[in-house]
Amino acid sequence: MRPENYQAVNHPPSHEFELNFGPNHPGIEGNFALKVKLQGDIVVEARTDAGYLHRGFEKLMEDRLWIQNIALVPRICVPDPVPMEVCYSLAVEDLANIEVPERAQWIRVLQLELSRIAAHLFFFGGHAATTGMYTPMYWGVADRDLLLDLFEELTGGRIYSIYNLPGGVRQDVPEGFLQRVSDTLDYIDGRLKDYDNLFFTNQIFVKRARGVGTINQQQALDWSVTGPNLRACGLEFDVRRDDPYLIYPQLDFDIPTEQAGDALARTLVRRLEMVESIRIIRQVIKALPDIKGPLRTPIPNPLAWRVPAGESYARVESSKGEVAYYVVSNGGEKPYRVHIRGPSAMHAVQVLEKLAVGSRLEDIAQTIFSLDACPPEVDR
Amino acid sequence: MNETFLTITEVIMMPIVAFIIGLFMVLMMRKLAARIQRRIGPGVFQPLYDIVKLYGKQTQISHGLIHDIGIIMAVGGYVAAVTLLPVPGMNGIADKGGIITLTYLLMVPSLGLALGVGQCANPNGSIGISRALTSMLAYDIPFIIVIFGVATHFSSTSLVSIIAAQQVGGFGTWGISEMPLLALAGLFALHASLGKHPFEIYVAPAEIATGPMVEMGGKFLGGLFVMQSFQLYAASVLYVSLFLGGGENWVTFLLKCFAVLIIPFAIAYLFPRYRTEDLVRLMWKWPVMLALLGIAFVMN
Amino acid sequence: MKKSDLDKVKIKQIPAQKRTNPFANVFDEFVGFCRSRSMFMLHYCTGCGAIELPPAMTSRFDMERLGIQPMVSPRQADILLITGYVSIKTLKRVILTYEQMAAPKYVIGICSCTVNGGMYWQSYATAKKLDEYFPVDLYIAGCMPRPEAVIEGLQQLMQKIKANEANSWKQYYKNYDYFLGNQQHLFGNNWQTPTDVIGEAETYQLAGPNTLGEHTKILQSVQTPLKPLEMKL
Amino acid sequence: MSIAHSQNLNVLLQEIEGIQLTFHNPRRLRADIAAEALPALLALLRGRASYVHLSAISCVDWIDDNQFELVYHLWSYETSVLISAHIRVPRDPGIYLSVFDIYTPAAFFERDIHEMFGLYFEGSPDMSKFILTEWNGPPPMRKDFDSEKWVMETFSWQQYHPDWLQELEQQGGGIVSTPESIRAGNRPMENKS
Amino acid sequence: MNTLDALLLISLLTALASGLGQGHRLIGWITALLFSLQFVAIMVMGSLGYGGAVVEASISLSIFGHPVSWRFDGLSWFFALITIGAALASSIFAAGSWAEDYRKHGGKPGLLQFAIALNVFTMLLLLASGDLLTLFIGWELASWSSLLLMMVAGGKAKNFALRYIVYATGGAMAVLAGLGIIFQLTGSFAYADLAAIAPSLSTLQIVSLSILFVFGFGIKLGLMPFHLWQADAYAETPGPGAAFLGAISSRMALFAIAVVLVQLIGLVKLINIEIPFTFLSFRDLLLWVAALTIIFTTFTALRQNDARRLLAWHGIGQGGYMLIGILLLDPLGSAGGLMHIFNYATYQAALFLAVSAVIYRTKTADLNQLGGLVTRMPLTFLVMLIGIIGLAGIPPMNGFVSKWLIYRSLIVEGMPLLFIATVIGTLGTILSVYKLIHNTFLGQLRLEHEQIREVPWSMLLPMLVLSTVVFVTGFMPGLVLDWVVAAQAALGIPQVAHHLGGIESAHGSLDMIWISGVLFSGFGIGALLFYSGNKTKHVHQLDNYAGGHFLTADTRYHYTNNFYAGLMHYIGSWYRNSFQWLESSLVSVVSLLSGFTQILFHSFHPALFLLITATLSLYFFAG
Repeated sequence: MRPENYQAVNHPPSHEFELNFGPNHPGIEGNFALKVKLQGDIVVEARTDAGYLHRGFEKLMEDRLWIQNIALVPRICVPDPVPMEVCYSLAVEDLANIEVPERAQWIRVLQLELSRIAAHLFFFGGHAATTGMYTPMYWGVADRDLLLDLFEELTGGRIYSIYNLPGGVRQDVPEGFLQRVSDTLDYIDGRLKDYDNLFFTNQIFVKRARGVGTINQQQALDWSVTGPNLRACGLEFDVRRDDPYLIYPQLDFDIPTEQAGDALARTLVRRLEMVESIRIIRQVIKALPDIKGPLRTPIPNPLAWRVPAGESYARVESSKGEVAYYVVSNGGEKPYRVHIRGPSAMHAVQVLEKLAVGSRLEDIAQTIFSLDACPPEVDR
Repeated sequence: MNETFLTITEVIMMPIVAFIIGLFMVLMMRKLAARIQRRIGPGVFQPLYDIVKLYGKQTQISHGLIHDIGIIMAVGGYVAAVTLLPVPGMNGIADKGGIITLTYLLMVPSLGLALGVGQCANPNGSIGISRALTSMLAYDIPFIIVIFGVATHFSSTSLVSIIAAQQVGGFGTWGISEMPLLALAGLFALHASLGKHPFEIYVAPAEIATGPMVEMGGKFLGGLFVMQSFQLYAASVLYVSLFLGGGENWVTFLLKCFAVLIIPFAIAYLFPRYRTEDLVRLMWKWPVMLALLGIAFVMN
Repeated sequence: MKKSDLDKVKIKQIPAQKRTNPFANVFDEFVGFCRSRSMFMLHYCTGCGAIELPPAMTSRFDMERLGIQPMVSPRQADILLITGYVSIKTLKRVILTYEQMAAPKYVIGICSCTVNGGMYWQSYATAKKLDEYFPVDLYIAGCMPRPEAVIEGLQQLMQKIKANEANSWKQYYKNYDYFLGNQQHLFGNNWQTPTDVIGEAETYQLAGPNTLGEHTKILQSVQTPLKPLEMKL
Repeated sequence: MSIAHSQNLNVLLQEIEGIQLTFHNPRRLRADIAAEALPALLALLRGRASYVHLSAISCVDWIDDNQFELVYHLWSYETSVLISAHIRVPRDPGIYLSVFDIYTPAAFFERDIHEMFGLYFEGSPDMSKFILTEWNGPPPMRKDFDSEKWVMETFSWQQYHPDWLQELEQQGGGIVSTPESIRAGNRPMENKS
Repeated sequence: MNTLDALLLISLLTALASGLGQGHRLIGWITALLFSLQFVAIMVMGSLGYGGAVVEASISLSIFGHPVSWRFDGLSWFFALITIGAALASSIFAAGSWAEDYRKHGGKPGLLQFAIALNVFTMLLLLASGDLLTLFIGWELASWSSLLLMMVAGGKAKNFALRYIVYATGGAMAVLAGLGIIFQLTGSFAYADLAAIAPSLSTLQIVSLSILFVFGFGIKLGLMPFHLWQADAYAETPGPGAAFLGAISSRMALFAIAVVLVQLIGLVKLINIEIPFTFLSFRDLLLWVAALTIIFTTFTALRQNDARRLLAWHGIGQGGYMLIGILLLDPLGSAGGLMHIFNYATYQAALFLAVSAVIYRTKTADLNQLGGLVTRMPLTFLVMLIGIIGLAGIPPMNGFVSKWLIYRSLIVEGMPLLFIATVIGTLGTILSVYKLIHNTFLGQLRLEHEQIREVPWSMLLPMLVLSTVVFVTGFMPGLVLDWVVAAQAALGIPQVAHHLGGIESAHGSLDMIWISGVLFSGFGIGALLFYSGNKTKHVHQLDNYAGGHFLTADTRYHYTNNFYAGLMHYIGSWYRNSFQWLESSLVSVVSLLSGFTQILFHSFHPALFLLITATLSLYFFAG
């Protein structure tokens, strides 16, 4: 099976030429491809090409136990894996009618928000690098590493924690952990000023990002844009507040929005979200010591656990947008069907194809990165 | 005869010296970047290792003869150009060319590179070259005004006499203290000619996958690395010769050369790159304005 | 073609060769040292392990102090880091990329998936054993290996290169038939990359007895000739 | 709020014939309707009931019933209720209508379902391969496609037999389960117990 | 019978032979042979190029009682050498396979040869003019014979040629009017008489004379507002004809300007005339017209998508350099201007021939439909490479030397803005010539061009000889500078101090032998370094980086259209706003005028019409 043909053909007299962005290209996020046809430096046609990271998760999950799948799901979005675990757990808990202990819920929120900050730091780095600015990338990734250290301490894994199980979380926070989280947050809070100077208010960056890949509100709704990308268009929608899960209703946080809907607005929204996440985590740090109780609702022998037949649709707000799991059980030891709705599936395919057409070659990479698409969510 | 022999010796020596200094300039650039990015950065001989490794590659993929010739021209053009740049004790053929010749000789490597990249039939490369030529058009205009101002001020186009004129009265007669506006405009042009951020439009990895370098591997890329060290050397020595009084001796000369480069390097890692037209707009606005003002002062 | 036939082909380590001229030896050692101290890795995130490369590259672990830099196009790169599982679609690109890289080239399989399929062993979409399709110098196991492990692995590779032992790329030329056979088994018989591996092997005297075989015959029978455009007068 | 609203919604939804509504919880409403009525329902929800957000289209292969179940998850930002509209279409010939003209994002999900399940959507803008461009087998998400069997036929495995491991195995240690034994249904834990 | 007689006679013979024997198969070669005889004749007169005595033709006539005579001096010889050289190259190119191909496609190669021969003859007459009357006669003959050359192709070319002749007629009127004024003042057409009264002319007279002559001759040169006819007319002429036209034809205007304005009236006077309300002198105005010609046409060339038009537009711009050089009047600048005529002719002819060779093989000059030809036509590529390096004025080719002289002179004269303008022109040239060579020879080879081969030797020979000249005179500019000095002497300008390698001066000199030597040893070192690496393996174009993707044969992977897209985002709007406005307004004015003239032209007998106009203008200026 040959991927392409080498049989020479006559090219029609045309002024267009093709460029492949990816899969091996610094202008594309991860293993993903965008084929563009250009006239001069204006894109006249854009086609995404996905599947480079396809592992058939949904098929694999049908073949594994309910509990085994916990190890599988974080791999669907590598930069921000925690929402995947939580969302799957929420769906299964909903199916099995398990009540999650309150303390576990607070810890989940702590982990979710830490993961959001880490993902956003990673995003800034990538976005800065598309404009040729590597210093924020070096700083951002290094600062993210401090958060990964926290993950490691809490869960044992830097990236994939496999920490959230249906019913609760795996273990309690270690001693002194909350203090260390607090210190790290102080550090990152302090660093944000540097990032502002270096990156967010950098005149050249602002000039380059303004007006790139603009989505208006109607388009955003029509194209099912979610998450920060939606909020960058001035629409104040957030699954955490509109379709609340865990203990988010008890927390006090704002939903930052921007009006412009362009790459700059999308970046700034994420910048503001980091502050909100820090706020949330501070509340968790304050409240968590007073919340006692078990960490898990015990489930029957996990290796022979039959979840009652039914279906459940769970949604979680990840750093990319709305993550949703549609889980169907036929009462067996394994899920009958799991459908994963990654937010990037919308952003990286339909939205990107539409935004790319008519844009400049200079701005393609920026458009891709500002949407903060995560290709494995497309491919699954 | 003796004079010719001496000149030939200098012509052989100067590229070697330039290459060694250039390697250290590359090292300084990478170290400075690392420091700004809170890293340690490469070891002292890293630039040399890179070049030796690239030349030592076993398979060398070429897209044709012009691809080869392009790299030869790119390296050779710089080897020739540095012999026109007087350094302490060695004038080379500086009195046989002058700045105008040097300016145009410095275009030979770009042309060679452009030809080589063109042969690769990769649009990334071609776009890179089109951007490189555009940025050349952008920064050469202020640069050429600066050259005009300096040549008028010293009423000579020969670098040897320009340097000699500057060294007469120490700092007071340096180009930078007599023509500060031109020196500033020249610094802009120098920065842009190095192709560092925010003027790095033609490498632009995220846009055109390092542009001209995209099909260059092995000794082709090695040639580009050699070229880069020559480029840094040529740019800084030219600036030092025009504005900082050239080199009285090797110590001050090297100090000046490296000091000149610190400014663009320190700026480079704090900014993203411009769009092409923004670069042209910037270069045609501020440096040109400064340089024209400078000329107005020089000519009165 | 049967798989069992393929398995029979044994791949021998190619021993480090020394030249008779002592100066040439010193020169070779110097070049080898430079190779080990300057490794350009390809900027290609094939799988999820790539998430640990930015930390390894950036301020905290700083690969550049070891002379390791990311590079964009395969022509410029020395190391191909296979960061995790490779789906079949990616595998084709990886093979193309590998063939486009200039030798000496080194492959590091990062993450358990590259060794034996890892946790996707059941998946219809991912390739399982990476070294069936092209030679791998080094595996770094883990899911996913930490940046320290990645750097440790790279340092091991540096030692191997310095000792002139990292010669797996020669195997690709010498046993091209075997690797091509495995590729054909997975991709079908009309699989062809635009690169001319056999021609390269002949140009650089890297061809061995196993370079050509039944699989290359299949290739030559189906391939569209992609000869370089030579200058004609 | 959602309860009050759901009264209005109920009235509205009664316009669709044969609709069955079940509240799973206050924010999850399940609607079972006939396949023919779905476009009308979606048009109604989008046009008159602020359900602008198509969260996902899921497909479930009920191989025993020889049917595909399609689930359209719709979300209203105003009422904060997620309606999951369930329809069933026969597995053969596996053709259904596209709702691309009502919800733009449907194009992606329909393309994905076509690729993974082989269910064709008439009127969808692009039904060409997307993720599985280099896959020649049957649609892999169908229940009758055995991924593991295919893998066993296609791939070979790394030999894990260092000497020390062989010694351990002779003593009855090491990994006692193989992919084959797992496929046969005996899991390692159960083996031990 | 002296050598000048012989030269003119052979030239006439060439024209007659090629005119009479048009249908003959071998007429191309016969013409080429006769051209080489002319070349020998001009070489025999070689002493002129080294300051030899003026050669007078033995024939002299008397028209209306005014003696007319022909003679050759250093300047005429210099121009004649270029003319005959260009004609010889074009003629050889057009003689062999090109002619057969051209005939097969319905062209008349014999007619083309005849047109070239006629052009050469009339231009020689012009160059040999010994007084103003012969100058005018020669001028008119040359104009009309170039019309013939432009019309050879027929079709669209006819329209462009007609556009040209409308302009040219206008120019001729102006020249005639100028002559009328001079005749009124001196009562004769002799050079000496004009030179004698020149110091006593009033400012108004000088200004009106200069305007008339610069306008009259400048139209042929393609000076700024009157440049629109040239590119189209030249580009549509069949290849070798275009090479000849592009190389030398419009330079006749420079000859005329040099003779009348510089030699006779005296440029110093123009410098002393201030234009009211500005800081400019009258000469500065002319310099600025030339500078704007350089910039506008060069950047128009940047936008062209047709190789021939791109070159033709550059031809106009390069004329600006020569005019600037000559008008600068100091030894360096005028030497640069004069030398640029020679240099330009060599590489422009080479470039036009190379483009013709590409057209001969591919049947298209559309830069969007070519590419990758370097592997198929390497020698043509080499010719074009040398040509574009010359055209862009980069060392070591000859274009650099003449431009260097002009820059140097502008620095010495203290003219920063003009200096910047010329450099902007050069930079624009670099951009557009790279586009030319990239889109034609580099990049992806199209399938329909897979099988083409290098052009035959009859076509390669003139190209290679021309590019050798480009290189050798760049390496040893002293060869040409000798002739330039003779021409300067003939014009009465101070002569430049030079040696074989270039210029010697106290404030910055140029030694091309050293520079080329060092450059080539640099290349040698580069090659040494390069070949110290392992040997290269050539690969197919599809074995290329495409973002890790497989490149397909049906992918168009050649970046050609809107090559400087980034730049155009900035200056593209200037084109739209200013260039196009200028063009459209000029076109409408011209079309109005030409329509008006055409009506007159058609309703009267042409000769009568000319006579009437001439009389009217004579009356107007004299009375």
